Amino acid sequence: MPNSATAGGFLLVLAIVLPVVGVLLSLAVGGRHAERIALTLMPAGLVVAVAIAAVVWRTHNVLQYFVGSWDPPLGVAFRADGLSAAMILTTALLICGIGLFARAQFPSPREVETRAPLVFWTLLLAVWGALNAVFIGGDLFNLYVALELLTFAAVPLVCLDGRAETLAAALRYLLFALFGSILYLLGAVLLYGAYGTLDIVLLSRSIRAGPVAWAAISLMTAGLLAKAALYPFHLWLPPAHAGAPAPASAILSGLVVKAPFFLVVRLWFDVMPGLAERAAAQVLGILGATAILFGSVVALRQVRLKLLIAYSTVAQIGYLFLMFPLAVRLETGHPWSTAAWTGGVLQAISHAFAKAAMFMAAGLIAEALGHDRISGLAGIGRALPITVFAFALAGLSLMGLPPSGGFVAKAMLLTAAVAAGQWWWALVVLAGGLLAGGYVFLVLARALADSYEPLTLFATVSRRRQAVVVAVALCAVLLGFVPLRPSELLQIGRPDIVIGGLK
Amino acid sequence: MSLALDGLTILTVSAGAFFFLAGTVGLLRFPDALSRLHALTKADNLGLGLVVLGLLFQVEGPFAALKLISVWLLTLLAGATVTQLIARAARPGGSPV
Amino acid sequence: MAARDTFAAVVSFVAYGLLLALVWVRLAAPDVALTEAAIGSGVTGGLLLAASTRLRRTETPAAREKPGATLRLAAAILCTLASAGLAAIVLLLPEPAPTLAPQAAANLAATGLGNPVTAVLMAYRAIDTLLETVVLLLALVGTWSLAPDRFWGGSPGPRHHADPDGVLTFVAQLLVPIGILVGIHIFWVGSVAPGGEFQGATILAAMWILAMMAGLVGAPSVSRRWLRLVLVAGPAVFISIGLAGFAMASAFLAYPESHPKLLILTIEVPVTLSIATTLALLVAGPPERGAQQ
Amino acid sequence: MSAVTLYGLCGAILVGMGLFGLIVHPEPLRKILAFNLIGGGVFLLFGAVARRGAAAGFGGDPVPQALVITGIVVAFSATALAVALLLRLFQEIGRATLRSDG
Amino acid sequence: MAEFLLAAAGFVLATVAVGLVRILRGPGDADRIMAAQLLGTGGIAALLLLADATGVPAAVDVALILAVLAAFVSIAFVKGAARSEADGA
Repeated sequence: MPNSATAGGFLLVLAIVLPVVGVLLSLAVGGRHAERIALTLMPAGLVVAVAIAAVVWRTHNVLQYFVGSWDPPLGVAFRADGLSAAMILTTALLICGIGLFARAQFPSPREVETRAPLVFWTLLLAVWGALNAVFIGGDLFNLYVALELLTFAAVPLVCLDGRAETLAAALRYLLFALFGSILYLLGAVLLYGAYGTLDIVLLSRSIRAGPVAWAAISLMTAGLLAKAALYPFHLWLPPAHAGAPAPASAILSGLVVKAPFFLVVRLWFDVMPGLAERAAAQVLGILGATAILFGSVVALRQVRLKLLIAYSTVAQIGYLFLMFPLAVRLETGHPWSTAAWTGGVLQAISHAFAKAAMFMAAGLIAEALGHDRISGLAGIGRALPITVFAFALAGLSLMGLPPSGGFVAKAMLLTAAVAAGQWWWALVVLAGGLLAGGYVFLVLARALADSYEPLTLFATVSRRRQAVVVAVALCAVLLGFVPLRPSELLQIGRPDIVIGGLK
Repeated sequence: MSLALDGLTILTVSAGAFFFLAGTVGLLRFPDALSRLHALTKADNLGLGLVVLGLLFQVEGPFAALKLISVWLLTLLAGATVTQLIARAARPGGSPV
Repeated sequence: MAARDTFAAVVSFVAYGLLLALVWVRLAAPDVALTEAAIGSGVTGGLLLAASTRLRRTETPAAREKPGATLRLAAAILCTLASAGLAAIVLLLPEPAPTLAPQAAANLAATGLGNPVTAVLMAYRAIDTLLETVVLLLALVGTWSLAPDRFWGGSPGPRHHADPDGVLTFVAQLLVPIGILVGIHIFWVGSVAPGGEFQGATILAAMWILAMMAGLVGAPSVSRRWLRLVLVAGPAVFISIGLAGFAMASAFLAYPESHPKLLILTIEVPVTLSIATTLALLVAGPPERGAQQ
Repeated sequence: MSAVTLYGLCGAILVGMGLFGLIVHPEPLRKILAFNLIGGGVFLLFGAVARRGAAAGFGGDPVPQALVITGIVVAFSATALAVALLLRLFQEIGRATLRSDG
Repeated sequence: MAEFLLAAAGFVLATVAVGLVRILRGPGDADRIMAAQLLGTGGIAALLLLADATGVPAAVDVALILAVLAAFVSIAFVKGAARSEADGA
């Protein structure tokens, strides 16, 4: 990794500052303009994201910036490798999609400021800034602040409607998230105590295997798992993600839970490359496998559509953690360790698009029907064909069927599992795919069935919103058509230990 | 001179510490809330007052002395308020005591 | 039993914060001691005390959810092990301890500050502080978002009426001006001695809440333009000067060599006001009254 | 064993106590308190780390000290948001519990 | 002199810390608040003594903050209790 700031590093500052400026502006000028501010900033933020990805791609190097020109360890560095760039780009695309979708749900009030639009648009930008801060943070404490920023932006989105059950869900989410952050902080404190720096690159150079490092990494990983809702820390997720308004669910399920996962990847592969214990990686894999099976089975038994999708998130998060037993420390540089790593990350990205599309589709269905009971979906396929089509497209990716990003991701995990001789993970991937097929078809079969009574729609759903949902779902599918290029981008800045296999 | 001042400090600070001891004993031994309240506020305010007085023999400069004295006065004020408000809340019909 | 337990726990927590403040003095960290006394013990204590007295009647039913003896024992064993493990790690920390103190000292002159902790907060790691002011603001947006729609544009908390002869009014009238002076003092010495914006702002916030509770001033409506401007002024000035660093100095949040201290003070004054306002409104809670009342 | 290590050990014990409170107490307010207890323990540990790093004429390493200040402020805002949520929940349903069927 | 002041600080702190029993055992809320108040005053005294004994003048500022906020905390408690009654009504 480079030792100094690189050209174009200011883009990283913009990735955080732009959304934050939007938050401040929205608060200052009031809720009547919050929507306009958010929509104006979206293209700008997208341009910054594309620019970051382009610079990383062109230079084939890590983009780096030292804030205030203070070099680490005294100062704080921002860094974007290929993985960061991919996540930033995913986030920017999704935020824009969700923003366009949410316009009808949180319209600007004409005369006086109202609560929900101000809060939603402000927090949408805040989530964006916080996610970017997580993706480019090069300092463990700065990342702690970024995680808290994300928590405070995400929790109020859960209870925007103010119903008692969503308030309880938000409180539970907050408590889990705080518990997670404090464990993370404890780990960071131990690392500072042992090595005198919080900078990821400097730490990776000086860290040594031993009880202090293991304790620190375990604590941080445990805290991040609580935030990522990996089984058995999943309890808070379904009520929170299912209770939130559809655009908020899309943000939470698609993006917010990916931030702690991203940091686990950073910790295991960047902070302590080659140091992770295979046994610990197996534990993560087992938790992931349990999450896949448990989440999918529970999803099958749900009565409400949004809860089904939320439990599906619990299951799909499990896939992310299958990469650890397959990519960690297999006699360094086996090709399949790279495949597993890439598969895990691709799963995070494709799930982001698929799940966001699914929640938005479910939101449109619930708006049209006035409820989201799965048993009452009959006839909706005829009333909202585009929406149900988007739901099916997203389902494709969740099941891991071609053509979709989910397919490529799961195929890579599968190949890696077989090649590494750890065939049991392959069984889990396949079983999870079948179960996901089960719950997606359950919904589609209902939705496409003819209703006995003529369907009365509560509200009409605009074509534009449906188109946005289809576009987001298509992103998940398109990821399956360009499998090589993105995975190449992902490898930029990887330590040799992982990419060694490609050489 | 300095020795005499040190002696005065030791004397007054010791007396202050004694009052804190008395306050604690009162808090633990007195039978009901209101008598505990009376004992306590006198003891701890006196205790702190004596400690401040003792430290005044050691300070350099009027600003530091002013700070010490204002700490004491502020604590007195806080103590008096709390006593008043708690005594009111402790009356029957107030919040449970 | 349970309600009493909770109240006792909250009061113990206030005492705990107080003892921690003393410990921080012993650990040669007076800046942290000031923060702990102001926020950890003072404002958090007040917030939790008020909440626990409001919630006390509700807690008996919750107590029935208490886990059984076996689970408690298991939890106790687990937590003892966690403590023991952590203690072992503490004993294993390397000797001599790694430290950034020499680097912080070497660069202190470049910041024009005398207090190294302030230099870390305002220069070396200014991005943390900037993001933290945004964290506070988001917590406030989150708190406000809990208001029922009909109260949006209203004011937080119940209306407090000033009783001209009351103890509370008397105390508030006496204490608030003194407290404001103390707050400004703590803020002002921060550049050269222990103290600074967070500690000073907390005291200012506490004084504002005190004045509101005593009915001396009304709680502001959350839609007031001036209030919004004060809330965002700190982070906004911080970012502006940070961005100016691109032009005037070498990087975002870098200060020009000629007069770094002046710029840091220019940031600190609005940041202190913003933090004080945010903290006070966080304690006051979501709007609970309509705009017209 | 030096006094500094002793404070570090206190931090470790506080973390354990807070963890216990978080697990066994069903009341949300107790959980919020427990979170603050753990936070205090973590900060104390960091304080011990800072004190061990005394050098260059400073009584402690100023970097962790500054981070603790940031941490305390963040912990306060978390507490305030959690308390506001809890009070709002209480207003809505007349009790304060997290129990649900989920 | 420093040793004496340090010892006095320890003594005062230890004494008022015994009052923690009242915080935990009560029986009434008023007792708990009083015990906290005693602890606060004792803590302030200990801080002032420490400031002189260890040559950390900022400890006086810590004491000053505690003194200013002591009244604040108690008033928050009383106001919360009044609010609780209003909720019940």
